[in-house]
Amino acid sequence: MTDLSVDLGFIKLKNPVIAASGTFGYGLEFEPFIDLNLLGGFVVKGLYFSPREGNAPPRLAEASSGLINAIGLPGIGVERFSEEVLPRIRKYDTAIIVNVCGESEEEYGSVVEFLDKKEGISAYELNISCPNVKKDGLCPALSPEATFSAVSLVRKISSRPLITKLSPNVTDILEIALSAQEAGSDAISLVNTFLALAVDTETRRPKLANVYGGLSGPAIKPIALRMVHQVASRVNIPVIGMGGILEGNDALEFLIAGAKAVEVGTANFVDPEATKRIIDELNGYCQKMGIDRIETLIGSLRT
Amino acid sequence: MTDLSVDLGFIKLKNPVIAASGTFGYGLEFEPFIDLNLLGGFVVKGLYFSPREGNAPPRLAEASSGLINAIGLPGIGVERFSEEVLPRIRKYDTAIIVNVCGESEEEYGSVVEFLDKKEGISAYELNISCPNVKKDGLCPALSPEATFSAVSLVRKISSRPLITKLSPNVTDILEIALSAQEAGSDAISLVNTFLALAVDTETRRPKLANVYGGLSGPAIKPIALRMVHQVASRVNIPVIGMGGILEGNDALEFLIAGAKAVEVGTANFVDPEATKRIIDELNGYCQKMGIDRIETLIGSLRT
Amino acid sequence: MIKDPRARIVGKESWRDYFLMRLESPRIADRSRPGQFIMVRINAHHHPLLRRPFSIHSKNGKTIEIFFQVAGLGTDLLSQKNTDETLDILGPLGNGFKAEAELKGKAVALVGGGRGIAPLYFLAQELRSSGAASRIFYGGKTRADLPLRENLEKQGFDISCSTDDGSFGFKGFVSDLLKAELKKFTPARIFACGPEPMMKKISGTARQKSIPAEFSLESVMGCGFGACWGCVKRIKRGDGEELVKICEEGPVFPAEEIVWEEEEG
Amino acid sequence: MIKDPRARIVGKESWRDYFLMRLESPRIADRSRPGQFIMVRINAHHHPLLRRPFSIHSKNGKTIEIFFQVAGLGTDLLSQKNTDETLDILGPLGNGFKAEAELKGKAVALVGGGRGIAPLYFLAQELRSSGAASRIFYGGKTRADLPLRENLEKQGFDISCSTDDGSFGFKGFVSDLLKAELKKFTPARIFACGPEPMMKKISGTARQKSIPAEFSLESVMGCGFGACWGCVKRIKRGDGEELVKICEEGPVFPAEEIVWEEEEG
Ligand SMILES: Cc1cc2nc3c(=O)[nH]c(=O)nc-3n(C[C@H](O)[C@H](O)[C@H](O)COP(=O)(O)OP(=O)(O)OC[C@H]3O[C@@H](n4cnc5c(N)ncnc54)[C@H](O)[C@@H]3O)c2cc1C
Ligand SMILES: Cc1cc2nc3c(=O)[nH]c(=O)nc-3n(C[C@H](O)[C@H](O)[C@H](O)COP(=O)(O)OP(=O)(O)OC[C@H]3O[C@@H](n4cnc5c(N)ncnc54)[C@H](O)[C@@H]3O)c2cc1C
Ligand SMILES: Cc1cc2nc3c(=O)[nH]c(=O)nc-3n(C[C@H](O)[C@H](O)[C@H](O)COP(=O)(O)O)c2cc1C
Ligand SMILES: Cc1cc2nc3c(=O)[nH]c(=O)nc-3n(C[C@H](O)[C@H](O)[C@H](O)COP(=O)(O)O)c2cc1C
Ligand code: FES
Ligand code: FES
Repeated sequence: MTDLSVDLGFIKLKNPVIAASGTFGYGLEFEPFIDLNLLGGFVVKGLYFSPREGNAPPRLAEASSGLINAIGLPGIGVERFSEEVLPRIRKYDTAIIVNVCGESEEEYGSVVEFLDKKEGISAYELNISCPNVKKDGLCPALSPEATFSAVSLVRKISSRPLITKLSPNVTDILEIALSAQEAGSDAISLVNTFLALAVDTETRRPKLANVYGGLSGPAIKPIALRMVHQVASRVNIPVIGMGGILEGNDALEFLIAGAKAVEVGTANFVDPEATKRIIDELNGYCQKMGIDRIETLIGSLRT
Repeated sequence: MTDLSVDLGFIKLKNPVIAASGTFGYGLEFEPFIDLNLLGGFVVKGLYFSPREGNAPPRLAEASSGLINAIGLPGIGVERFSEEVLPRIRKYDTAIIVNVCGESEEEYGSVVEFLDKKEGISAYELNISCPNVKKDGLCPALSPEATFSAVSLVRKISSRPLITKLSPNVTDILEIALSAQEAGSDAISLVNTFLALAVDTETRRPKLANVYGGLSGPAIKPIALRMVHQVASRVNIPVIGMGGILEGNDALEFLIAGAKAVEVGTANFVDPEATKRIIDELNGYCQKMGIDRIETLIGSLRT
Repeated sequence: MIKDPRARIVGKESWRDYFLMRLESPRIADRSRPGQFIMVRINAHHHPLLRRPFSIHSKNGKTIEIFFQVAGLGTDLLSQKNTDETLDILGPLGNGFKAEAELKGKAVALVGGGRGIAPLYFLAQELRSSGAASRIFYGGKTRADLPLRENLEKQGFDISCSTDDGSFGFKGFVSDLLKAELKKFTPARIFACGPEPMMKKISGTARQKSIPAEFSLESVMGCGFGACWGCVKRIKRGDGEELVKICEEGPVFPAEEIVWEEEEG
Repeated sequence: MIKDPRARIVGKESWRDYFLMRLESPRIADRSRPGQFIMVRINAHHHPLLRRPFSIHSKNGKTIEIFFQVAGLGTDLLSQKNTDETLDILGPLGNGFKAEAELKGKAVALVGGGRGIAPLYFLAQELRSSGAASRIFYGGKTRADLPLRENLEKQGFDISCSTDDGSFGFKGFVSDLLKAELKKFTPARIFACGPEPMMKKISGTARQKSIPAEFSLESVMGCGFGACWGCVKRIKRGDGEELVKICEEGPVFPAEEIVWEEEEG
């Protein structure tokens, strides 16, 4: 048996496969399909302090090998999450990560402050990179200063490990990653979605009510992988890679490029058993290649 | 009959379909497949002053709905181009655009200086955005200052219209477009390819010898379209849109989003008759929708 | 909610761009109710990426049927699959129609526009077996858009048709046909599925006549099982309105809960 | 160079993961020579995007054949196409083998590794009709990797086989089989196609024995007709080396021009 576990320093995962925020509901939606105990971990849907409705529909448009979404982070808020969801998911033997959102730096702080008192959360993933909330996709992760500032603030409040989730819509991803590291982030996860547009040529309207949305899925994999490689080879904290992972082989590309773990997003919609299958495929690859510990693969790209 | 012509101010095209640089050879390669007189125009492969070899192979890797290339701008240089190619292509009744490259600002200048004396060129497309030449994809189009500087220099030398080709690998595409405009560019074309990586998990090597390459094809269309929309609604010079156009409907998305013309790239490999087919499909759409002049579609997105 | 990665195609019929496919999927068939749907994976490749939703058109022992019209790449590729190939499907999904049980002995109206007929056949069968009498109103653009008419007639259903161009049956929209017929008969309930403008009109008619109605809504779906928040529609809840996932709480909603979209200008 | 968007599949044979397809494409067939190839569009969708190159395995009147092994998604999808479907193809492309004409009355060696046998059958036929005698050396990993052996034997060709595991014929690489045979016979020319390491070894042997040789190279191809600069290989030209487009100036090169890649460490 291959040892699939990976050690992020602040937490050890039984395998490098984590379900990505916004694509795995609150975890419960996947109970009919997979045993959540099998996962390295999962990230719940982005949480603001208060409940939110999200954007007007239509919220989704399909693209070539990809999906454009402008969901706009609807959710139940921290209170209902703690009361209704957390007790039901914390029983699972897997890392539970909360994706933390905020309209302002203060809101990120209050979400973390509130959740810090609740049990059963392994880490926070600071979502400073959602393109679907402000106009033109603006978010803190587009600037090193705003990233530094948001991460520093939350770092002071949080007693738990902090993963900062970066946006790919930038010129220099490394610069942003270094700011997050400097501000005390324990890890970096990337990428969030690419700001995108689709036009209905019959009506001459955007396909999404929000006009712009975020592109995810296999289409973005090569760009995401490049960014993970650029960052992983230069930061000292672990990198969690994602973007278009559908199969074990995609996850392997990210690990070899330097990611210590991966998140699986859109694939969960296409195949609700995707995370489980990917874990099996990682195992199969390691066995075939005679690899005892998957950690030896990480960053092994021969350039 | 629909009037498909579009007026870029400095030049009137018989239709908005231009074959993109690097995907249409020197035009001659397509003579067996299409009548070049049918095109709005074509952009020849990027030209440096001297002949160049380009990058080591492998230079291509396929991705989901896309192609990653690290060709590295091989070419015959301006002298051979003027002697061997230009006389054979300038006989066509279509806009011939030369994609101008340089290792330095000075080289852009000398290419233009040299070509300015030759007949049969309609415009220059300043390629300040190729990700495959310097390490980590560095190029002038990543910064507003470098863009301004390169365009200004060439602007002074060139007697012909100047199109500046932008890179999508930036945080704020509008800022770069505005710099190009300020520096005197007559038009903006976007996007060049997205910096990308693909890993061969058997050998744990990058699939391309150059490590990184540029992603093109349908995969990038939604991001390219967003950028064209962001730029076209804010600059005063015409925008030529491209990225993943395979069909008439894709071209229409760009026109409706604000592009005055489009370039067709990777599609030429998949179907050497692609440009001709797209022109026919634009015509078909206009007839179906009762549109007399395709120019009325441009920028007609109802947001 | 079951994933059946190998539901076998055991029958296929087609009319122009309409297709009827019978799938063998015992566990999904077993749990299916009228108004529910399945999510079909078109192929194992990257494009098209998402599954596509289709109403359950009928069930019969171990099999279910879907009835679909080619609308784009996904349905086009699906239409090319043949008997004995397998499909990866999830189902049954959604709530289904609600009121069958209370309708014993009553007359009801089922109104389908175009491919909107898909879920109504299953509903009509169930209503029949629970002792309600369905009148089916079936509308299409032209005669060729009514491919299921003969099937439905053969099953002995009372069916009235309309075509926009008058090439068969009532000339006009099916909503107008219904309106005309409602002068003569008063169903205990109206069930409808079809384009939104059609359903909106029917909703107006039903309200005028104070007939309770249920509608099956559509929306682009990312997952079909509540994980993506993509499929929401504006629905009345309590005193206000909420954006509700139609894959979970729908696709069927009672008329009074639906906030119809404004006609665009 | 012709685009035939509707080349009809008029025959298909298969052995495990190897497929032989006959395509009706009169104008392409008419112009085809051994060693040339065609570019096949796998489907009309966005993934896989690029055409795939395949050597012309034979021609017969209006038809050509391709012989391919499933290597990934593209060849997998292609293998699922059936007789009477059509393919969009470009061809004939490339230069082809060069020396047939001069070989009249001589003996030559044709060496194919795995799917590398594909272009050699056409070459052997042409050589035969121009009066040269071919000995074919055909190597595979195991017996099942020699699917064309019987066909070739039936055509009366002199054929020797090797398998890496010894399950059929000579045990070892086909390059070793050739080397052993070259002790007994000296062909006027060697033509080879297969994995690079195999061709590199054969190149060494040929040089040692001063036998002229031609090799058909492979590379990922973006277009197949000289427009993308993607398919280059390092080739000796004059005193130096150049990166040459193998779709235009190849895929066949004489041994002395090829700069073999370093074995990786
Ligand atoms: C609950 C539900 C049940 C349905 N039942 C049936 C049925 O029984 N028979 C049938 O023919 N169709 C049904 N549909 C519609 C069907 O899902 C779409 O026609 C199909 O997904 C289009 O896919 P495509 O790839 O062919 O078209 P695309 O190229 O994806 O799109 C073509 C058009 O269809 C629209 N569309 C795309 N995806 C969806 C979607 N998921 N839902 C609604 N519209 C969409 C697009 O906006 C576009 O206008 C149902 C939809 C829903 C939500
Ligand atoms: C001139 C030429 C003639 C050829 N003739 C034949 C033939 O007669 N029979 C045959 O079976 N194969 C032939 N090939 C190889 C064939 O083109 C590839 O096996 C095929 O393109 C793989 O496509 P895929 O989608 O199945 O695999 P992919 O999933 O794309 O790739 C699988 C593997 O094949 C490699 N590959 C992908 N594309 C190419 C390509 N264009 N050229 C070479 N390797 C590639 C990839 O790097 C990868 O290692 C030829 C190649 C060339 C260049
Ligand atoms: C429908 C949808 C909703 C998403 N919601 C969130 C979210 O709430 N928080 C977040 O950080 N990322 C969110 N994402 C981004 C994903 O977590 C992931 O970063 C992105 O989709 C790229 O990975 P993929 O290509 O595997 O999907 C969402 C993505 C999708 C498709
Ligand atoms: C193989 C290849 C070579 C290219 N060479 C050039 C070039 O020489 N100069 C340039 O400006 N762009 C070059 N490009 C970029 C294209 O012109 C175009 O900007 C990009 O591919 C996006 O369009 P597409 O998706 O339609 O291909 C090249 C693209 C490809 C795929
Ligand atoms: S379709 Fe995903 S939540 Fe409804
Ligand atoms: S394959 Fe495009 S130049 Fe050879």
